[in-house]
Amino acid sequence: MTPDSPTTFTRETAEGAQEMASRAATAPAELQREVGSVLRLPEGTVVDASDVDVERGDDETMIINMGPQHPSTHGVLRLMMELDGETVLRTKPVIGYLHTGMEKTGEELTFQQGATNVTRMDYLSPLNNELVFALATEQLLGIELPPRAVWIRMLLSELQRVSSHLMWMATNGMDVGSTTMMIFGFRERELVLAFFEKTTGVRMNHNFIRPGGTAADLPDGWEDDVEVILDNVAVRLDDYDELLTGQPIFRERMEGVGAISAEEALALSATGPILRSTGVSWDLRRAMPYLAYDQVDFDVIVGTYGDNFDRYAIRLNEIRESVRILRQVLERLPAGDYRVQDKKVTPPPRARIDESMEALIHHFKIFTEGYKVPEGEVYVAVESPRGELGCYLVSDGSSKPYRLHIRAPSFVNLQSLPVMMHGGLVADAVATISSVDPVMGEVDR
Amino acid sequence: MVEPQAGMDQYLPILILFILGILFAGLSFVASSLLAPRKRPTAAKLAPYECGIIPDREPPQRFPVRFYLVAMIFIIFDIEIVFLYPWAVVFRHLGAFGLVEVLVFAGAVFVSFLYLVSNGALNWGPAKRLRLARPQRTTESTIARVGPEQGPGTGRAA
Amino acid sequence: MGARAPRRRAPGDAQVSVAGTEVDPASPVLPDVARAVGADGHEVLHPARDRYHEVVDAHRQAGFEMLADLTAVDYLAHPGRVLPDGVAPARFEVAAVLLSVSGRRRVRVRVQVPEDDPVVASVWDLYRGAEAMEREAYDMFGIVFEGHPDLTRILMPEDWEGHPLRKDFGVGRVPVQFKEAPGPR
Amino acid sequence: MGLEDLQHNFLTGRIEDLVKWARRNSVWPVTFGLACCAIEMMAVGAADFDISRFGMEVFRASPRQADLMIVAGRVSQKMAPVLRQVYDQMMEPKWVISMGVCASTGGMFNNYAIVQGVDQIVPVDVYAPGCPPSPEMLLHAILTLHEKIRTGAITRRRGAPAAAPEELAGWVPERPDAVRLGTPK
Repeated sequence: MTPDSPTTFTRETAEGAQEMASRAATAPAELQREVGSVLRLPEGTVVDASDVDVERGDDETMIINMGPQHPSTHGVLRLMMELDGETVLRTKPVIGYLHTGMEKTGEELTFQQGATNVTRMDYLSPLNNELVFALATEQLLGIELPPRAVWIRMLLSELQRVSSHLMWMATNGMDVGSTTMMIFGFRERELVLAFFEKTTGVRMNHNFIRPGGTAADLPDGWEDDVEVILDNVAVRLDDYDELLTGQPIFRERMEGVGAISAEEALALSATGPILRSTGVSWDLRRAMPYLAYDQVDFDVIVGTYGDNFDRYAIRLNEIRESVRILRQVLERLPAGDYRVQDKKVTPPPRARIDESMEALIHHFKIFTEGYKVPEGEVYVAVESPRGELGCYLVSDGSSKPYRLHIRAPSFVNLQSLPVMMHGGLVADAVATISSVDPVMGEVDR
Repeated sequence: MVEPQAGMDQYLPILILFILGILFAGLSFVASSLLAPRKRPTAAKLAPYECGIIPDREPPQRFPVRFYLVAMIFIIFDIEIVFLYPWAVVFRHLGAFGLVEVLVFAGAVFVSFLYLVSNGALNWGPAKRLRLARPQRTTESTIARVGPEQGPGTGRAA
Repeated sequence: MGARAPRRRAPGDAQVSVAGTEVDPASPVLPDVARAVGADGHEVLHPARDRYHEVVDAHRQAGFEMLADLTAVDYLAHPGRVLPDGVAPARFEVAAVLLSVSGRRRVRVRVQVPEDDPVVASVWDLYRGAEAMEREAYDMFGIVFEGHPDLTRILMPEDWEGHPLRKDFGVGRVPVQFKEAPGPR
Repeated sequence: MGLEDLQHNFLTGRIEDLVKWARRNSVWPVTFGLACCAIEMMAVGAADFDISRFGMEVFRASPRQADLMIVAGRVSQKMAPVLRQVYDQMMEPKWVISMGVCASTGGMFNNYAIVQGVDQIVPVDVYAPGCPPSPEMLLHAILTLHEKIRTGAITRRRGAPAAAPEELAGWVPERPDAVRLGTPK
């Protein structure tokens, strides 16, 4: 090694125990767990180590890194894979390459500022993160929202689901080889982002849904903007269907690949499209309705075989369902004020500050020290495009959350990757990662 | 019929081509050493690229046999092409006989390819593949829509 | 030709009656386990540390198919939390959220973990999904889960000292240029 | 016509200008998308904000074929050595755009997990502000870089360490000894 070689670096990217060891170095029980052939032991049976085909010598297989910087791992996910030629035998995800300490930062910011931190976790659907943080805080505060605020939140979270699934269609098309789908998907997504920019001021990381309602009312003339989006997306979806579903290459890479059974999905706590693709119809919007989802008519899409094609079909039809929900929201969005009128929680409108001293005091108190949330702990979950997005919020009566834990659906869904990829090809691994749709921002928090 | 040039000079174009080849190869070496920025290759540049991870285990020596099978199939067709070149030079003289003769030759090589494929040389298929009964799945046929009336957990699709 | 696929054994008799009749998981009768109702209306259980594994297993038998979430909380700087009587507050607390898909219900199991020996039983053998969640709780709080197949760090680099989400671990703020920047140094 | 009205064209251009012109118009970025900024970088690559007008739509996955590294997103402590390794494996001439405030200064996450500014690891050429920078902002940063390539010195100013400008030499560590900052107590 030339003197210039950075010897200090060889040690630093190696993650020691977090990495996958070679077959000789792993215990048979551990090896069998990693091979994923036995997920949950029926009681009373003892598995002998020889049941797993461990006779492969170490030099026959190759352990490679589908590492943090890789075009098809949707962010900085590092998969260590043991390959026999092209077949994937074992997989071990190594994560943490985007760990931002958001839960520690969450304890630093007041409830008023909390949304800015939470919204950067799942950057494909930021409004859902803000929604779950706002719902948890409101449950602790015990305040009731005016109907307009509830329906505005539903409008925004459904639009966010459309944009997130369009993004998935784009990157999934790119991963499976259709760059046309990438361009199509982003073109439609720009429509939704333009509406978000008009309503919340920014394309992403909106900080718009806050505890106590929303930051501002919808801009006037928002109905025809949403109308344009819905007509456009509804028409384009048939183009995507036509472009991809009949394609023999697309079918070959998606059908029968990355299959998982209902018991395995439930055992691995997978939620969202992965659980629904196995036939279990579990959608929080239907099962445990929050906001006003029980007054809106929509279908839960359930797959049959639990493979990549099912998840593709589920996401494609979920966009159609979201469009259907949005049309109903368009007609029935009630008038009224868009945030709760409780002086202690929501700051007064800017104009009133000049007139009344009391409004100025409230404004000053909310934005400097923040409002006090009664002591307690609460777990609230909403259905984000990737699954159950939960927020476990513990408050100690002060104006800052004592503990903020976000149950990220991608973090849990990643555990089902090794089971899905086991025995497939490396090319199938790429399609399976894309069908799990992990967002590393919320995986690593 | 083109009158073949007499004697040695019919090989002149081949000689010129040969010299040009050597010149081009030599020139590209000289040019790259002259123009390329003077940089000592650092250890990082010499290390294999593994998605940003510094590899601490040396790459495996033995590769599975499937990769070599692909190479062998390539060699079969490569040799076939080599034989086509001289045939192409004189195929006008040979007329119909030349055509039949090359078709027979190509058929023979193709038979060996069929044997290889039937033996599974190109079959890299994943060990685990859910073979599905229904061939033509569409985005509508593979899903079920659970309306509000059915409770959750019961919507087992057909 | 292809690699011999290890025989895929159907993973055990499924506790889950995914299809068919809807199981109404009446909460299993557990004699001496303190119960409460959380601010979100979900039932909260406070088992002792040694009965934690048994309580979770009872719920799994009773039809709680999925472990939705498992996390830990460090109550070092907490002024004082409301606990049902008979539950001695300790520094750490592991909160597991169990979800019943067929019964549409959630239950939260909170178990106290003392500071001197932060060890609690792992529920990985009941719910395979707990593996990553417990690794994260170990990585962030240093709570050891007995029976966990490979309890290593998951988010932090391997050679990181300390457990970041503990209350006595500094935020690690780099002091910014302007003098009066808020927040502790 | 005299010498003075001879326009500047291919014949009269200096070799150095032609090389710089060629480099400027085909800068290939390496895919280094980390967090939210990566989504905006992809939006720049897509049809609406079309980066291929500048010959850059080819996002090379391997650093061997890339000239520009757009650090799009927050760089965590675990990712820092990986970033340095990918940067080292890129061929000269290479440039770095630090996209977003998280990459430039650690942004709103001033804590233990984020490297406070990517210029502690790799020498940065253009900083793009914004969180995330809107696609127009990133295009502006790219055009600034193009301008810098067109007018800058042909051999990278970091070619020979001696050539580094004085005021930057002391501050930007060309070869940081340990990339991973110690754990703040």
